[in-house]
Amino acid sequence: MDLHEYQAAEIFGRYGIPVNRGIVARTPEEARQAAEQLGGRVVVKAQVHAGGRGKAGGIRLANDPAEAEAAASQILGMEIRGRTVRKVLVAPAVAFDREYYLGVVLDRDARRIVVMASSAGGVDIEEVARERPEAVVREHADPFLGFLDYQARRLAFRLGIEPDLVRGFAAIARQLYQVYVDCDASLAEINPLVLTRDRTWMALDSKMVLDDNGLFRHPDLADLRDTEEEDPLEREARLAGISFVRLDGTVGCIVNGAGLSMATMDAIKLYGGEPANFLDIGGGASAQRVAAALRIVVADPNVRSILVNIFGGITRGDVVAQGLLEALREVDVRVPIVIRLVGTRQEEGRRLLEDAGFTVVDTMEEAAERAVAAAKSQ
Amino acid sequence: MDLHEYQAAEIFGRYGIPVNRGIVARTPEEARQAAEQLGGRVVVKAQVHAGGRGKAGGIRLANDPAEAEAAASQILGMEIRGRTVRKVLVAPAVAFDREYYLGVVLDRDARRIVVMASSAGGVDIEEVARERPEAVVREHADPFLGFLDYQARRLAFRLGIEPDLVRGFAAIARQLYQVYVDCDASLAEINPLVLTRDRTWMALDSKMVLDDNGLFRHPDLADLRDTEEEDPLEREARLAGISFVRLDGTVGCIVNGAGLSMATMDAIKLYGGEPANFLDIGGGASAQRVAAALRIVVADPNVRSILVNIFGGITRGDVVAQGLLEALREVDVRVPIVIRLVGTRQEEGRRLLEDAGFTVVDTMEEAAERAVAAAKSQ
Amino acid sequence: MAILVDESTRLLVQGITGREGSFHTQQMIEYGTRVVAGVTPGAGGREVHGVPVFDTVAEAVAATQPNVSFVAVPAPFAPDAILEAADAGIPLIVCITEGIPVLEMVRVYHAVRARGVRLLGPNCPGLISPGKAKVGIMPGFIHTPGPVGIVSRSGTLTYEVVWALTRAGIGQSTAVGIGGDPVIGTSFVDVLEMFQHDPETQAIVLIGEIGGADEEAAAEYIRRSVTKPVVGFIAGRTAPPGRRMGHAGAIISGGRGTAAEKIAAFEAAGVPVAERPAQVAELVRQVLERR
Amino acid sequence: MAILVDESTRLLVQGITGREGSFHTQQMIEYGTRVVAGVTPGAGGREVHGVPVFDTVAEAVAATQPNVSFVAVPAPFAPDAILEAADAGIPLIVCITEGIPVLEMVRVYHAVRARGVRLLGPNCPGLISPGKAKVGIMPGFIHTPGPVGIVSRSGTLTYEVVWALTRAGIGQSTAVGIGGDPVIGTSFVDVLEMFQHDPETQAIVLIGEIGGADEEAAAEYIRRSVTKPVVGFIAGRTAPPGRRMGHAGAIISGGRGTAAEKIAAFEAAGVPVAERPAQVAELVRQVLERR
Repeated sequence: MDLHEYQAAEIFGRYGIPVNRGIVARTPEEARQAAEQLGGRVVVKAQVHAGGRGKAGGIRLANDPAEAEAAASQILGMEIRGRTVRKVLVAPAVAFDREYYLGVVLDRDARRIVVMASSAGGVDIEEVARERPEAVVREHADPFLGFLDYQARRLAFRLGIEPDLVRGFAAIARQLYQVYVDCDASLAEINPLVLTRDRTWMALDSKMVLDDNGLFRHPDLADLRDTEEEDPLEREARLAGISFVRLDGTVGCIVNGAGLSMATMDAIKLYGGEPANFLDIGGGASAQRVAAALRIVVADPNVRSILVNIFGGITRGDVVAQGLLEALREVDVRVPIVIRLVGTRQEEGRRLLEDAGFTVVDTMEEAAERAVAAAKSQ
Repeated sequence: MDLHEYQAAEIFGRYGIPVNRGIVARTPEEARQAAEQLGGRVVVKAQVHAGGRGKAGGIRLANDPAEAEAAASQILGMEIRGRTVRKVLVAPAVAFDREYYLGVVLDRDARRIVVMASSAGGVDIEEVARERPEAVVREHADPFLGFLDYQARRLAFRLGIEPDLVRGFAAIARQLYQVYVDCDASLAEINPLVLTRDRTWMALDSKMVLDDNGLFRHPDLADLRDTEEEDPLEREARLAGISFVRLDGTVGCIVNGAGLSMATMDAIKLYGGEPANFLDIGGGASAQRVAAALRIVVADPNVRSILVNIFGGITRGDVVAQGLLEALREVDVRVPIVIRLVGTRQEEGRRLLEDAGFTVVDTMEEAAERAVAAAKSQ
Repeated sequence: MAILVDESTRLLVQGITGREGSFHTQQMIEYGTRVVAGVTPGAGGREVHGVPVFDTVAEAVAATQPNVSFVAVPAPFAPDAILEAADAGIPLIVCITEGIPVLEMVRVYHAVRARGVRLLGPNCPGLISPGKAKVGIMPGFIHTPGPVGIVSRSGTLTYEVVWALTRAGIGQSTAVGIGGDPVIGTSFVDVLEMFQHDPETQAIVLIGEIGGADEEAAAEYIRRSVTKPVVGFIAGRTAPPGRRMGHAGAIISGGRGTAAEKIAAFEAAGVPVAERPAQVAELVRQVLERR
Repeated sequence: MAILVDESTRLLVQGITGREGSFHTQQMIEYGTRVVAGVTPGAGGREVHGVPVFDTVAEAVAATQPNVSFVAVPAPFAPDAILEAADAGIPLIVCITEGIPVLEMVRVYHAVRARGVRLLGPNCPGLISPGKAKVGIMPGFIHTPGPVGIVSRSGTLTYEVVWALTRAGIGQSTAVGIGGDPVIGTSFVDVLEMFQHDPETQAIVLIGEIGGADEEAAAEYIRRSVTKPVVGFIAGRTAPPGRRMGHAGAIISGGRGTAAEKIAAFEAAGVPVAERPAQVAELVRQVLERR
């Protein structure tokens, strides 16, 4: 789950990280008031779950409240990578000498948390890591002892930070690590971490992504979800326990299992079609889940045909078929459906579906081929 | 550092342990008011850093406020193992069915924290452990993962606690472990932990000892020290960074190093004397430390002679001697002093001391023999 | 022979009184797995499908000497259950639980390794040595004994491949689902090494997906240390970067972990990669015939 | 030969710019120890007594290849310093710091062991192989090379015994102060094992004190595995139970850890126990003559 910059900054601040405190505004008028309250020059920043907001014009400097209001009216309502900006953060403009990057993330290969830092802050760190790997320094936290003080200092020394600034930098690195661990984050990032003109450290932009699996033990963090910004279909899917990603194609997919879902999408592409979505209903195949999945898929106006691919496995084929029929009765589906079903007693299941007038096929490949053909003939 | 029962109970309560909350009273009148406030039967318990307060009559039941006042007037001012009772805890009397023991301590041999529990609560657990070792169950916490839920449950199952009570017992065990770790304790103990008549768990007595070495990172806990109850000489020693234990003999000891101090005491005994104290001035032998040590030792009216045993080691003998002379000028010492000094340039040191009229000997054994003889001849 | 589980498997089920635990216990018994004990705290003394239930793993171990544990307890309690089994010295732990916070798994992964114990999963379908033992949630009927070892990050996709093999008359030695979470106990490389040393396994199928670099590490390992033929499949050729595809692991980030990279790595290691699950069976037949 | 430190020792001093670190660096250099580097964060580039100072242990290791580290930093920072040295792969770490919270040492003890590194201390005087190298705070002049290995929980009491030996014309192979804290990196048994295998050591002196059960464990180990003669000394015969005698470790609790128990254990293992420190020299002479 993504957090907004202002939410991440609030949490970082609680851990002692010096953040550039700002005020959230939902209207140009509120932005003007915020700028008045802060005084001086401000930055107005789009609060939206999409990268590249800077390049998209979502960050503007304002010299006075009137400019802040104008900036906010330009940013609010803007579309950035398909997301509508509904909030801006108004924060003091900070004069600084240097920009650093500081981030905490899981290193899957090492099965350890890694703290990364770079003196090339303020830019895309993945690009820096690719092009000048030596510009990014890393320390792996011990799985049991955590991220130790000497490691935090070593990051600073390796970046050439002056002795009098090392302690402050190391403290922030350790605080960011602690935020990451305490919140079950999958990313905690300060970019840029700046050295201001008066030689103090300040986090100018804060970013945090949470591990969805950890939310059950952080109800306070779960409450930070911005349901307003969430795609309504993705929201429905989430609440139904379905993994759903909307794509651009015309063949809607309903599959059980993430790997099989991806393989199904690949098969659609292989037979010349384009998947309209990734959709994994998870283990089992209950009628309610399938019905929810159908509702989500048919809500996409681009969908021209639907491929249902259920590898029932232990669940009896006739039970899965009955669930499917129940769901199909419940949802008004106006595009052709191709069903592929495997499970114990799958023949009984096929018969039930065919008797109800549905196309049932034996293999995933055949299903993909037919669904693509159906989408093209629509 | 020992905490009082009421202090430990307050901390345990913060961790969610159900403690029997009481009120501290310093006068019989306050005890009566506390009993009125609580209502019903109460227990009045001496708050003193000494074991065996029950046997000493430091715990009394009272049926009403008047009885509580009477009990408090009997307990306050009482001497228990050399300590004067200055406070009592007035707490509700709790009816219970069973008494358990629950404690957390360091197992030195395993270099791990161990959580111990027994169904023989309310009595001296060390006695239980000696006489019926099978009645005490133990779980070692993992040094990195801590005390796990399954271990807490296993303690409960091994004590034969019924399934519906296991979760509550396990929760208290884990909370007690957490108190121990978070506070740098060397002992955290609930004895007894009772199962009340209405089948809930309650800590009836709370005990906690803190690791002195950990106090620097817990200023709030360091403030809990009861300086009122502390022996004034032990207090002076503590503030001067001196390890001091008052004993019953007549030969005062001033030594650098704990092992050498004990060996010096042993030597005094071997030559027929009795040490008046254990006293370790620590590494080095600064004039201030030695002066403080002298003040502490001469303040004991039982002291008939003083043995100063300094193995200066790296510190030059003449420097140690000058420090000693400085200290001896500062403190009015009216009993004979035998000095033994070893260090680089020890001859120069000896000469300085002898010139000032002090008895200086070569070996520890000789020093002990002389100091014992001096004490006996006084 | 087979790897990890076979006729000598003595299975403990943790969470045996739960819905999942009870259902799969029955399924595993029906398949022929010897389930010797179950654990549910507070349910000690009961029986589930004829299997005795204990309060703690230590008691279950003392009474029934299991050598594999199947962990089917909800995510908030699963790390504790895994560690309980590891501390009791059970050498193989199979955890099907999904939704365990990844930072919990970082600690558990290293703790389990330090104890010299093998963990499979979490969030995995388990494993099966057809005709010998099933310790997992996969449908037994799609499998048949034979010479092909299978290792996969996926659940139903593995069934798809197994089903294709079985229908093509090609049996399996052991099929291992390692799980799709970012931090899992057993990697592709671990399982490849076991298959390489298993005399019964004559060919290996590796089913990967986008995200992470485990497939690349597997390809490197195959190039260096695997002499048996390997056939690969990678799901997610068409997945767009930056979006998470169901599995916590299945995400392409920073241009790393794409299907194209993984396929290239396999091909560089001499591993043919199927375009469709069904094609795996054809490729396996070819490599087996070539031997 | 000797144990742990000798002419091949290349010493790193952590906290070299501090009062203690700087003083003892000078003392150790004067004794002849090869001090190759120091570490103080932020002091990189400086020199202390001619020794180059680095910001991090990793840098010091890369530049000067030390094989022993001497940790002389204050208690709040000492655990971090020990772990920094351990993570940098320095095989022997000697920590003289006193006042480290014991629960910190529980974690550090196990972390250091897991890294295969030996820690001596904390709160110990260090160790010396007379005439070869001194890595500690003991006065060098009281020592002389010879055949007696010494291991002790104490500081000045050890000097007392060494001084008695030296004056009696008996030299030492290595004198090791393991420290008096409740949790220390190296135990009596560890050092006894090393002396047993050191060809130069012909007799061993073990100086214990009340509290804990390390002396009892040592006696048991001697009985089983030490063929060289051992002489013991136990401080605290007259200490009353329940009171802490300076060292965090020196406390008799629950009737365990008394001097009487420890002396009995030694005598049962055939180890003569001296009544006075000076008597140790006499007993050592006897056991050496008997050989």
